[in-house]
Amino acid sequence: MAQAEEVKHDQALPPYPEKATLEGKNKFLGFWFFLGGETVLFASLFGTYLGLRNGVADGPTSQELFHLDLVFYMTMILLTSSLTSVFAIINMKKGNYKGLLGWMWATVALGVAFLSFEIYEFWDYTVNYGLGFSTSAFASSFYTLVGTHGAHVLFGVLWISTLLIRYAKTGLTLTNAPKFYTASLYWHFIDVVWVFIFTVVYLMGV
Amino acid sequence: MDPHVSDPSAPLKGGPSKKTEKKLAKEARHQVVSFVFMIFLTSVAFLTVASDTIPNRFAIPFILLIAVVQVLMQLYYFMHLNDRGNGWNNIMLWTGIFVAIMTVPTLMLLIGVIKF
Amino acid sequence: MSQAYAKKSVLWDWLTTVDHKKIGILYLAAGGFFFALGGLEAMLMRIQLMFPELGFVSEQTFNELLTMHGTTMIFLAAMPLLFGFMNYIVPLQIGARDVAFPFLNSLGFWLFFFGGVLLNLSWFLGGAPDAGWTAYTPLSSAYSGTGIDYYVLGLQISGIGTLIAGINFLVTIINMRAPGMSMMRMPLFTWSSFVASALILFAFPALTVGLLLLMFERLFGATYFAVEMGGNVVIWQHLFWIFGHPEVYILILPAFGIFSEVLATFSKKRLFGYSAMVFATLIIGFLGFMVWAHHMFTVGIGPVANAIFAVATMAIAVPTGIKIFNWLFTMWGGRIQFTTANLFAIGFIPSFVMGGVTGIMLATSAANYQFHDTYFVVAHFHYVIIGGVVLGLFSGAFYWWPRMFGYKLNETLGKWFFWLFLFGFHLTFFVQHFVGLMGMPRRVASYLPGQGLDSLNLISTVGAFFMAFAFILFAVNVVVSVKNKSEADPWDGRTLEWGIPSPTPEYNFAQTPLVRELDPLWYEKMHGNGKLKAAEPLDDIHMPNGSILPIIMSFGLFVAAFGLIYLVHPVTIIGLLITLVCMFVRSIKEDHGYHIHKEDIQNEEGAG
Amino acid sequence: MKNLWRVLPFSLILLLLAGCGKQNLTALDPRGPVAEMQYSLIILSLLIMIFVIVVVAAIYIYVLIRFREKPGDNHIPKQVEGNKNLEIIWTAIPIVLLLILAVPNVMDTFTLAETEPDEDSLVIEVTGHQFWWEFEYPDLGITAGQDVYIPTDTRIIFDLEASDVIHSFWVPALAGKQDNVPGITNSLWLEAPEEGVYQGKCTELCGESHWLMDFKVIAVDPDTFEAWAQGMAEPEAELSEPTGDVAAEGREVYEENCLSCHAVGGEGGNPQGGPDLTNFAEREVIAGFIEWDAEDGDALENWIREPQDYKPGNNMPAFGHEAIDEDEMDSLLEYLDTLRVLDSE
Ligand code: HEA
Ligand code: HEA
Ligand code: HEC
Ligand code: CUA
Ligand SMILES: [Cu+2]
Repeated sequence: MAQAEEVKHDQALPPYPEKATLEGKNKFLGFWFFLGGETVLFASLFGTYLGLRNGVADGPTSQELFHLDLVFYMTMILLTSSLTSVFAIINMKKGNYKGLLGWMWATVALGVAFLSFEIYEFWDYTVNYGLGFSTSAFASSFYTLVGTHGAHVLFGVLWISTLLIRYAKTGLTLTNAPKFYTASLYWHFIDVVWVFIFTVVYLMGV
Repeated sequence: MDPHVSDPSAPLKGGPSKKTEKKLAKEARHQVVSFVFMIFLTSVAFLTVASDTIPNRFAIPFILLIAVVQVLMQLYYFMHLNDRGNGWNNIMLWTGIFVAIMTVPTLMLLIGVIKF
Repeated sequence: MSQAYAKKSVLWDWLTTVDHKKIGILYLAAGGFFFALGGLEAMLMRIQLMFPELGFVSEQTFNELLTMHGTTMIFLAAMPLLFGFMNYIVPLQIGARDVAFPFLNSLGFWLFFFGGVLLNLSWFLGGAPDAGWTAYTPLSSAYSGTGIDYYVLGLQISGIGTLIAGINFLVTIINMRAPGMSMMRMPLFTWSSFVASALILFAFPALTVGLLLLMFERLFGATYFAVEMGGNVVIWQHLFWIFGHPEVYILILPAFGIFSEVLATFSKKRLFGYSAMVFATLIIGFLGFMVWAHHMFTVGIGPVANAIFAVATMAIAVPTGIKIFNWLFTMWGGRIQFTTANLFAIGFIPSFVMGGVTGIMLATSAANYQFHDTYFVVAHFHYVIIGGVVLGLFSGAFYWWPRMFGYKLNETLGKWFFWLFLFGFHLTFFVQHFVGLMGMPRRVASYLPGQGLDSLNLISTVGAFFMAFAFILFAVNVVVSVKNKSEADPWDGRTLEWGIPSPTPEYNFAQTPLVRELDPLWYEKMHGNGKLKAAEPLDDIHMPNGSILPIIMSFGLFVAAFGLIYLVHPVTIIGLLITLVCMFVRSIKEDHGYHIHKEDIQNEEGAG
Repeated sequence: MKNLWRVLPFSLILLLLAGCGKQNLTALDPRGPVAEMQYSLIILSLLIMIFVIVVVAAIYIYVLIRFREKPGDNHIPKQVEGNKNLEIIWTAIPIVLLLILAVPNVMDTFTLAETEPDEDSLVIEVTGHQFWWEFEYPDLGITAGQDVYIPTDTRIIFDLEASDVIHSFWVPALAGKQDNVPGITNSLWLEAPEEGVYQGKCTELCGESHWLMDFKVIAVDPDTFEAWAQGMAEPEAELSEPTGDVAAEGREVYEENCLSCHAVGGEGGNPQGGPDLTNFAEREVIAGFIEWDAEDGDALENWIREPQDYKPGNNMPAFGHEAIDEDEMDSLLEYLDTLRVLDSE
């Protein structure tokens, strides 16, 4: 049924270049499903954290640890990166490949900034507050939840950078359009998870 | 290479059709607006918690509600879940959310500490 | 472009294949091997339990056997065997040339395979896991040896493979259907594979997290399950069962699908109540996510929670009952042929109903306090698993064997196999209901004499020997029947997979078929010329290239797992690097596949 | 009326099942109200299930006989799509059957959860250890190992805990099980109307010797129970009052080697130790399962010398000849034989 849409090069861009080939369609759909699975993955981590957040043993409690200002900056950074990646996709659909690359690089930069804050935060908790990974069940589950999110950010940064370098010179094609598109979906998903992290972990924890 | 099979790695040329262009412009507007709104909501959530005057009993449901609104905006404005042809995506994502909604409270509550 | 025609060694071909049919066969081979292994472990357990206080194996070994038996059978035998059929048959049933992601398909297989190998290597490297297939904390987190590390990492690796396979099936079924093959014309096997894949998608992440936590706890000092550090041991049970209960439906639904195909084919009738069947499948899948705590009635989550989960569990009887009765009415008014494949399907109905109703008994929370963790539970789940899943696998094997291997299994041997297996199965497990209620807990390395348990256990072991013997007959059958060459459509089939030449061409369908009704082939037999209608003109066919990367990527994780188990960080890093570099190569190197030319297809079709 | 249709098959099955298994072990021969409640629920569900199986079997057999392919028959059956009314029937009937089961089940589930103690009930705290049981009577200030004595006709509430891994407390003839989970307290109640020794088992895989983690619930009349509790609190064979020369020597051996783990009469013991031995000589079996005979100390000596041979993985160290020589062992055995609180000789 799904037949590759014929694309004549002198004509207008396909409105959905990410879904113009069967491979693209498959990738698009499969990636969404993957995000459905990731939802359950993060739900499990959230649940574990919520179940254990009062298990502080002799270690510091969340009230002693969390600073809202830091989290606020991190949130703003990540939210903005969501916007830049949206701009990237708009540019892709407009056929502005340079714009796509530029906004994607901006997204990566913001991702790196976010990660730096997170690393600083973990370092701060470990060194200045004595919250090691093994300090308490709260500590373990906190680091696992937030760390898994951080690992997703890191992976996103690496993935998008790879795409950007690999396709720096090729221009938009039917093979790379789905890749950029799924990468941006992934990035939004990371942001969605963060919304719950800052709400459930930080805001409810101070 | 057979001529009738288009080469997927050939660069795409040209711009969007007029229709698409209009749609994109509108989309971009929506996205900027929702971005501003999201920033606003986030700030409200932080302020709610930062100001110690609002009792938890009210603050927690409120910030959770804000989170849900934000996430829906991400999903539908940024990730285009409401575009046509996204039926299956919606089904699978919402099933995931359904399982998540089952999972989180159980892990939080049904762990033997309190009996229900 | 010309790679396809270059002469490749057979071994290299199989190692690099991305053809769903070959991957299906790989799944069957590996799954069959693990089934024999799990069966062997079961036999050793049954021998140990033959007489009271028998010292055939030590307690420790027994615990390892029971853990490995359960784990192997569920993760490495039953599921992969089903995947074998799903891989081979589903694309054919929907009129597709391949799955949506051929490369990932191969990756999924190799991840499963290396995960399974890793798990089993524990036997030789310091002892197998010994905390039961459910690996309850804190026994698994703080009171067991390295075996559990193999469990954690082996299942993690093979679990990722399963998840990939699940997504692949979902997308394949949604996007790759032939023209006219609407969702409501899909054969039931495809439908049930679809729902099972969705269950995989949503159930496995919970296991992934559970295993991740257990790994951090054991290897890196995390304290989720350490009570003295504020941890809680029940969290693991939830994570395990949020996965674990849907898992049992992941097993049974494809088997249900197989029965639907087989019963319809051999009753010469259309499946009775097709839409009710589809609907019931969906409901079972959905309810499957709301009942997991029925494994935890005695854990102490409280009467309200217990009552809710009990009632929710019971509700599953309704859609399952719908299926049972629709099968019965599929046969009603039909012309029932007792082929071996159909014997297995017919034998399934009463066997599974017996297992299902004991499931409802177990779901009775107040009575579950008596049943739980006794042999009654063992009896229940072997009735549903063997009476459902395993009979389904064998039914599918006899049914699709000609399609997959081009020859028919011997029917006489097959019938002997069936009767011996069925008899042995009921003999083994029927008595276990009583053994359990009479006071025998499960997972006991032995039992004391004088408790009235001796003779029933002996009977049970005798039954197991019947099963083992029957299984050997099957192995013999596979070998001796090779000369039994089969025509393309030996059973007068109804669905697309029987409308193509045998052996199945590499590209499946020379021309994508046009589907005009449910049971398309049957429809063409009744209303057309008996041949599938084509939806497109004959043309070159695009095929994906094989790749060695999946096996290397899986091997990388395998290496990394050893690094983690023995905490040798360089090894971990090297292993992960192997995998990452392969991923990198894969995304950098665009691979557009090759084409099979029209003329070659014409030649082949003409010959076939 | 209700009785009429229930009693007949009920008693039939009862006949069938009674005599299944060892008395006071099997759940099929309940000896107390809780087990009885569970038993009748089992029977009710069994009846429903038999009904289901009979219905399925009837259609099944009919179909297989009537519609099997006869030689030479080549007709193409009518391709029936389905039947809405039938679908409704086989959706509705199971729902009704399930309701019949679900309602009493929910009621029983709540009844079984009523574990608040009242003034007449006796609370016993149970701790599961790898691989033995500890029973503390908080109101009486006594602790017992392996054998738990309860008065008949009294509501007993067991509060279940665990010191290492998860165990599960099951006395089939008296009540279904509940898990002993580290960090959590579960409760279970039961009553034993008749005196007797009821077999109990651990039903959660807890390590190598899980299968040997047996215990006994000993129901005695309230007066005897009173005497027992008294005896446990003030044992005759108190450490300070040896009853004979040899036993006195044995007591010294005991103090030296055993007391740190095994309390007697409220002295000694430690949380990582072993069962309280105050009434050890009254045990029917050692360590939950080893048949022995107080007169002939071989079994006991073997246990002390090589406990790992009996229960692999348990936490009692072996006492070889270097630690305790033959003579010391004899006196130790003699001493252990004096550890009684009820004059049951
Ligand atoms: C293929 C696998 C499979 C399947 C299909 C099922 C199906 C069911 N299972 Fe089973 N189960 C397992 C595999 C499976 N199970 C395993 C492996 C375990 C043990 C895990 C472990 O601890 O190691 C287990 C354990 C298990 C428990 C926990 C027991 C315990 O540990 O205490 C429970 C409790 O509720 C349960 C219930 C059910 C129910 C209600 C169904 C239902 O789906 C059954 C529905 C079917 C029918 C009811 C029959 C047909 C229906 C009709 C003919 C209609 C009319 C019927 C009625 C009105 C009753 N199962
Ligand atoms: C798909 C799932 C599946 C299957 C098919 C089986 C099949 C069998 N199981 Fe399985 N079983 C489980 C899943 C399964 N089991 C699970 C999940 C558990 C729980 C584990 C736990 O508690 O953690 C369990 C537990 C379990 C127990 C309880 C252990 C205990 O609690 O102490 C017992 C005891 O009788 C048992 C017996 C058997 C037998 C006799 C078979 C037979 O049907 C096997 C028949 C097959 C054969 C006999 C193969 C024949 C092969 C040969 C003869 C060797 C040839 C060898 C080569 C060619 C290499 N099983
Ligand atoms: C380090 C602690 C420790 C020491 C010291 C120790 N035991 Fe034990 N003992 C145990 C434990 C633990 C058990 C329970 C074993 C089991 O059943 O798993 C036990 C069980 C027993 C039992 C069986 C109890 C019963 O209730 O049936 C006897 C009898 C016994 N020990 C005697 C002795 C004697 C005599 C000594 C000294 C010579 C001794 N023990 C020293 C830990 C110890
Ligand atoms: Cu304690 Cu099993
Ligand atoms: Cu279940």
